[in-house]
Amino acid sequence: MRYSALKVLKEGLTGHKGWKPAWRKPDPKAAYDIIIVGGGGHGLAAAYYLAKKFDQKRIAVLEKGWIGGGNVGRNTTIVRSNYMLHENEGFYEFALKLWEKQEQDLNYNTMVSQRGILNLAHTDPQRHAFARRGNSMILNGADAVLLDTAGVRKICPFLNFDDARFPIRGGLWQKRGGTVRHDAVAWGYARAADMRGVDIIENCEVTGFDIKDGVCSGVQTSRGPIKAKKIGVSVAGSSSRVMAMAGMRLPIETHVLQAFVSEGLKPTIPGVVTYGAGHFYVSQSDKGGLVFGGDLDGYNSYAQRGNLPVVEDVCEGGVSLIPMIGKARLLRMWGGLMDMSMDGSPIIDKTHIDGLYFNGGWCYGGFKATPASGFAFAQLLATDVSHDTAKAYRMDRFSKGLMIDEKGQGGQPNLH
Amino acid sequence: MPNLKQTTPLDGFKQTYNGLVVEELSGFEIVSIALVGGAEKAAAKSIKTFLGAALPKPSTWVSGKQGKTIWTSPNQYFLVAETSNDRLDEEFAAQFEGQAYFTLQTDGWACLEVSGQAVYEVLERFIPLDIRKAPIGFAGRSTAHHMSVLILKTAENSFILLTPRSSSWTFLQALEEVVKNVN
Amino acid sequence: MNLIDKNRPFNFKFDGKALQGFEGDTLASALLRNKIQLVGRSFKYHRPRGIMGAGSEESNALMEIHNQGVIEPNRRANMIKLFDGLDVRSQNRMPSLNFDVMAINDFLSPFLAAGFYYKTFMWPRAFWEKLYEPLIRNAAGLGRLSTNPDPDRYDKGFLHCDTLIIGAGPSGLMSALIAGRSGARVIIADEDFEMGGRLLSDPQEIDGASGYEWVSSTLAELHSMPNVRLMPRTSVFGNYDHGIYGALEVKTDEINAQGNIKGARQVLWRIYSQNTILAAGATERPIAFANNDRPGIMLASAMRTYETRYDIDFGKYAILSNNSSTDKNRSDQTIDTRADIWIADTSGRKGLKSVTLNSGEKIATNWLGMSGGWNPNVHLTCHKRGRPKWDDVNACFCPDPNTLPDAMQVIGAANGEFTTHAAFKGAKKACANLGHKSGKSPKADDAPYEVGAFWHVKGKKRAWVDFQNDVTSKDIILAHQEGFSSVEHVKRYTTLGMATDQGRTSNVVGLAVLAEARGDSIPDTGTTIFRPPYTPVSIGAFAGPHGGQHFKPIRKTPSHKFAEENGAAFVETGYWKRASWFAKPGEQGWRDSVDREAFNTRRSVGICDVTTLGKIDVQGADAGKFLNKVYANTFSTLKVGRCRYGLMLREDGMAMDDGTCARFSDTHYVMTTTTANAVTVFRHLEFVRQCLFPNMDIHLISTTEQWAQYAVAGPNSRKLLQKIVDPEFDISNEEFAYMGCQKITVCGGTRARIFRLSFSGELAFEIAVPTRYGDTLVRKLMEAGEEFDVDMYGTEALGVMRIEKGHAAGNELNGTTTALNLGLGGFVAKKKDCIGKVLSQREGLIGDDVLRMVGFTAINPNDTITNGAHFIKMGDPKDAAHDQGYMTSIAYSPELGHFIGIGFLKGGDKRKGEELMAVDFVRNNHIKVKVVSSHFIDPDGERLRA
Amino acid sequence: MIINHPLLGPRDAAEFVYLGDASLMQRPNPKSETAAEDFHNYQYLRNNPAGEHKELWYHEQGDRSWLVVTRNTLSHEITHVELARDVARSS
Repeated sequence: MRYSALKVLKEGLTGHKGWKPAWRKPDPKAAYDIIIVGGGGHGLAAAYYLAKKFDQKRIAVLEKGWIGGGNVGRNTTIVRSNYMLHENEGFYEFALKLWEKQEQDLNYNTMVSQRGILNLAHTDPQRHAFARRGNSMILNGADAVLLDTAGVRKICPFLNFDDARFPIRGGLWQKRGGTVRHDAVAWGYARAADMRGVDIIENCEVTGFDIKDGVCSGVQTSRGPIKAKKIGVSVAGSSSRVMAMAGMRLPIETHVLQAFVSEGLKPTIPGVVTYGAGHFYVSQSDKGGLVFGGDLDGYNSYAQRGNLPVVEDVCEGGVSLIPMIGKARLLRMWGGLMDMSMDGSPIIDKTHIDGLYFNGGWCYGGFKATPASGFAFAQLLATDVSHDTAKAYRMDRFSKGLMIDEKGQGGQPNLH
Repeated sequence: MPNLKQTTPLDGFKQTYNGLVVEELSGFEIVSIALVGGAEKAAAKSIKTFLGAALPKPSTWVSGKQGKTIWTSPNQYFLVAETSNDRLDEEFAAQFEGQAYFTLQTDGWACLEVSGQAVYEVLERFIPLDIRKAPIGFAGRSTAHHMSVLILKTAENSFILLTPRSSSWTFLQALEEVVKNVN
Repeated sequence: MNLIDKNRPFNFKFDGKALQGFEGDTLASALLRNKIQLVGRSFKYHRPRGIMGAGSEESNALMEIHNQGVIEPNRRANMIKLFDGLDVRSQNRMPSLNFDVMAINDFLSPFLAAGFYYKTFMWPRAFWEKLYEPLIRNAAGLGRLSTNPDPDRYDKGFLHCDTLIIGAGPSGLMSALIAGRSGARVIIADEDFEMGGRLLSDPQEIDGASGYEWVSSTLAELHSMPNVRLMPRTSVFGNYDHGIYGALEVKTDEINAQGNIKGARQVLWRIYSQNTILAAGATERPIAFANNDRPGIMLASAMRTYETRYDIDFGKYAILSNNSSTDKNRSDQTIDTRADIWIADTSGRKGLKSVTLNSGEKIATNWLGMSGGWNPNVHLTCHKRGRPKWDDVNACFCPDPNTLPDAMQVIGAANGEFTTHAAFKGAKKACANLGHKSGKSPKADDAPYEVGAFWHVKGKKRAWVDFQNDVTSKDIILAHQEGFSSVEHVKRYTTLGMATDQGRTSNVVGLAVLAEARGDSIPDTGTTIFRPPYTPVSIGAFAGPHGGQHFKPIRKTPSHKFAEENGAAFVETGYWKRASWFAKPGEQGWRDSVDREAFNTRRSVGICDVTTLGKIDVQGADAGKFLNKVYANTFSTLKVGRCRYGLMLREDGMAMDDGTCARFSDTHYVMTTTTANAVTVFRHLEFVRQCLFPNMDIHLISTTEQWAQYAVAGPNSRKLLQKIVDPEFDISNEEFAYMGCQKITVCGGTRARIFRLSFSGELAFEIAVPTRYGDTLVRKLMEAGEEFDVDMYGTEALGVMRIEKGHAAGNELNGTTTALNLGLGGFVAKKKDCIGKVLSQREGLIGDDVLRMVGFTAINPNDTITNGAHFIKMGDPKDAAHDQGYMTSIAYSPELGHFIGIGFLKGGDKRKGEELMAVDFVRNNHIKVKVVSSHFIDPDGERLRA
Repeated sequence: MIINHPLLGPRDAAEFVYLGDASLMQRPNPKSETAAEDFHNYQYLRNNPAGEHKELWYHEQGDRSWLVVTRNTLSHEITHVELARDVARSS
């Protein structure tokens, strides 16, 4: 069924009787060509691209709970490609280009809204690092503008220019950055994949891998064993738990990142603003809530919830940057599980076990990567060749000394 | 040439707010004492004789011949001595060689005394520790408004707060803001 | 018995209209007293709405409080304690509450069903940002936020107690009484400004007297106990790990004659409790029937509250109920679903006119109370992901004892025990569990609560479930039809429960509608869980006093005052304010000052405050061994009285920090770190000391703030210092060579240390005195230097001189560079192990092609070299594949008369003389540069050894 | 969170700085033939358990002790706290 304004009109006049489920609820088959473990944004996107771009058939996505219940439905919805290192920038720019075509591609309005992202600089060294970064972005075909204070003021006149502990000295502006309606991404990919024959199987938890002589030939699940030629694991915060079933230890720690939304407000904040001196970033959703966040809580956690010190830290940053938001109220806070890698960059690679592939280590940057991650993982699964923009995301880069460390924090995940 | 003039971190600040007194203290020297590894027991013993009091247990300070001694870390103490001899660390080092190491700390800290009936109402908005339950003789290190603080309870309604010198004006401002909000 | 004091009238304004209320009123009760029914508009359809509740569950009556250009939006009218001069305005309407053009959405509602926007607005692509989205954004949202800063003050604090009691209704008050009498440290908090809970609203007797009298005497006794802290207007909003609760205390909303709020408006408390008794009561549910959202339709219990506590006369009214709690209402007509009558429809767009029953009977009424049963306020039992369980008898979710947070007990209505008698019993039991014995409980109402599971009236018309977000039962059914059948999918697809009340009145009704559509039971369909905060909390309160300049502490250097007096511009270096340059009269801009400072220092002498560098006292028998581990180079061999440059690696082989380390005795070193890394280096050293080498005799203490330290640099630096240093100390080149250190006295006996170090490349010293002398010393130095035309220099000139010398600093030590990258490969001692050595040898870090730090000059000397430029070989395309490295630091060298830069270039050590493009798109400055040595000035170091 | 410091009693976790898995105390032998691999595993690979986790916290705003905290990563429950130096000495 194609979605369109006309269809909405017609259904509106006839009592909405014609709408069909957005995706089927099939039972698992005994065998597939390719199984994706994890019905989050990345897994669903990979399934979609496998079917659409790589002509694969007999694909299933296995999801422990309900699709989109992990980080794709818990993030702060930001998309951008403003990285410093080429290994990342090329990939995220590929993602951004896919976002730009997503709605037409999926026939689903995921509300990709390119209202811009502004990173603020408060010292000269920060501005210089932004220059290096902006130049990297442009070298990779992205857009970037280095702003001075006046340029920042033009975009965000409400920032604290007069009484700031850390004065605003400029910023890096990516106009093509913005936000996307996060849940809709999962639903849009699910619906589009389902239309191309992918079985999306919810409430199906993988409990083990069938590995013999270094070859993985299937999975054990809460709904019975399922055979597959290739299995791709894309489970974000649960990466270590799932891969432990294949006997692997990963360069990943799972951490909690909190996010916050305020009560609805009339439009106030134009795009995404990131505070370089505090731990705070904010955008405003189409419904009017200020969606904001900051740093990780900082300790390993699978609890999907955080604690007060970070809430306070984030709000302190927020009020010091945007004094007017003191009068807005925080409505809801929640936590997501971040698969924090040892250099802050992801892994999309084969494992040493034949037929078992891994996609993870997205840290808190997974949402914006969704289309490219799905695409690159699909290509790897279908062809055994890494996508050009994801070649550096190798598992062995730590033993080779080829880390991709944007922040220069080294092997301490909570600092990335 | 004459000796250089000294300045205290908070220029001798003193102010009273509805009976609550906030006052900078000065005129003492702070020396850290670290016991030599492996010789802790012997060192503690001879330092006890010197101080006239056993070294304090965690979370406490004790009063002795030389002044207050505060537990700061495992095997590390601050002696707050009522003296103007700023070479105390060197003299101690000579006296206790092989037993303990000493480092002058006086200038690293600003020292405020806060006293009065409302002191608990103020401190509960300033420091996360359970101040109301702390006995006289309590010493604890924690944070106040993102700054380090070492707090000593010296009398029923009286506390000493030590905080790093460089940010001590911010510390004082923050404390004053709370005092005004409570009043 | 009501709590209104008619002798104390207050004037207030609603949408500009002058009205009057009384002490004891909330804004909501005052509006009702003034017969105002229409108070707001809904989120999506802009439906006219009235007051729905009497407490924080309100989802309709949201208002803006205005004060001198500052707006506080979305305030629940029922949670505003009325005060004189309150100026409040309705919101989310255009142009007025009475005539709202956005109400057109209500007529378009057939096309705006759940999820409609996912299916349209896709064509043409560019129209989303340009047209559709702005339209949606402007229509959405609730109140406005003024762009003016929030002028109010907020505090934060910390409270400790044995028992935290949340809620001051009958069960909470009784618990406080028992625990308080037994001497426990008790905090009892309630979000209402009057304690007493339902006892203030329901007419009932306790021990033969009125419930209100029991509340008064109980409160009086609690107030008399020093171990009990009563906290009205305090919402315990969140439960966190290990007995920590977040609570927001509203001190006041009142604006004084100066137009300000006196003191702190709100205080955010972090409460540390040993035990918690949750006595948060219950919230009444609405029933979903056609057009159940008209102004004048409210919760039955709210009507009772307004009548009893606030003395509001509704005249005649009707009640729709599925349970026995409405027996306490004084209604004229009760429509009881348990007798198979219900409401089929209502009329009255801006105020209820009539209701039509399923029998067809039409009842004229302006007010209708509805009661769909009660939901225990289980929120705080869910914040740590506990799940409530379904109670079939009471048709509600109750706390599950198996998933409760540690040390929490739930009593009274919050536990699904709805009578006052049960509340008292629960309190007695909970306190007994904590070891507090109590006597006989007072006699109280024990009439059983009976409820029939009646949730919604089916039909073609819209029946509201989530009033604020305009989610109707049809939306939920449609979501299910489209496959969004998991309760989490329904919430996300329809926005059910996402409004500012977080679904307090809507979640269970919504779940019931969904369960019916699925053909499942409610517990099989799902559960409701809640996230913090229980009620929304001002972001300002979370920030507390840390806005503006108070965001983070300010650290000042010993020469700060002097610098201020001498035209310094300051720069943020961590929390430090450092002087970046000192402007002199006549200078046109910062470059003039910086050029002068650098030039003068190289020509004569300059002074710079370097106190901010971290200083760590390292003492112990194993000090040398310890430093050998943490530094890449060797320190055990350093002679007493000497300093050495040290490079510290992280275990992953990257450079962590650098600095100098001086040795004052066999067992005593003084390490310096960079300003930026002082804290992390100290932490790292403690890690190495305590966790890796626990048996070494090593003691660390920071002396950063103990010593005021000044660099005195330039050819005349020795001459200057000789005037300060006491004559018994010899600082001649012969007696005090480059990299020497010694303890000295200055100015006639003041204790000091002197180091012969040079960051500038000139003959230079660093001199340190106890910080108490720091301010006077800098003045003395400047006085003594007058004859040499001494200048203070700031971080900018410092930077210029270090770049001229090719020293790596923060821009180069960026966490991704190894000793090899920095040209310091030789520093990693071959013979010994150090932290980071093994991993620094990985293949990707040692090839010929790795980045190497080199210098750059512009081929056209008039070109400006810019920081952050990338290097591209001449003729190569300017793209990522051809990137050769990047520029890290640049400066205009007054000595050389042109710009210089240092940066990282692939295999750069072997590329001296090569010409490259330095490509800087963001500054539109692509220039040709030449690779040179990074030692631009005095490469052999003759000056610093002079 | 609250960490029950073995010397100081319960303290707000906000006074502490977190490092990670307590296995970071077991620095490999740099002279071993497998040092390259050992250091890679030590520095980069983690068990990352969903459940009991021994981990390092530093009392930066306190007494500067490194602590080994046994904490459940699913519930955040803390069952054991030791001075890291004691742990290091006894291993």
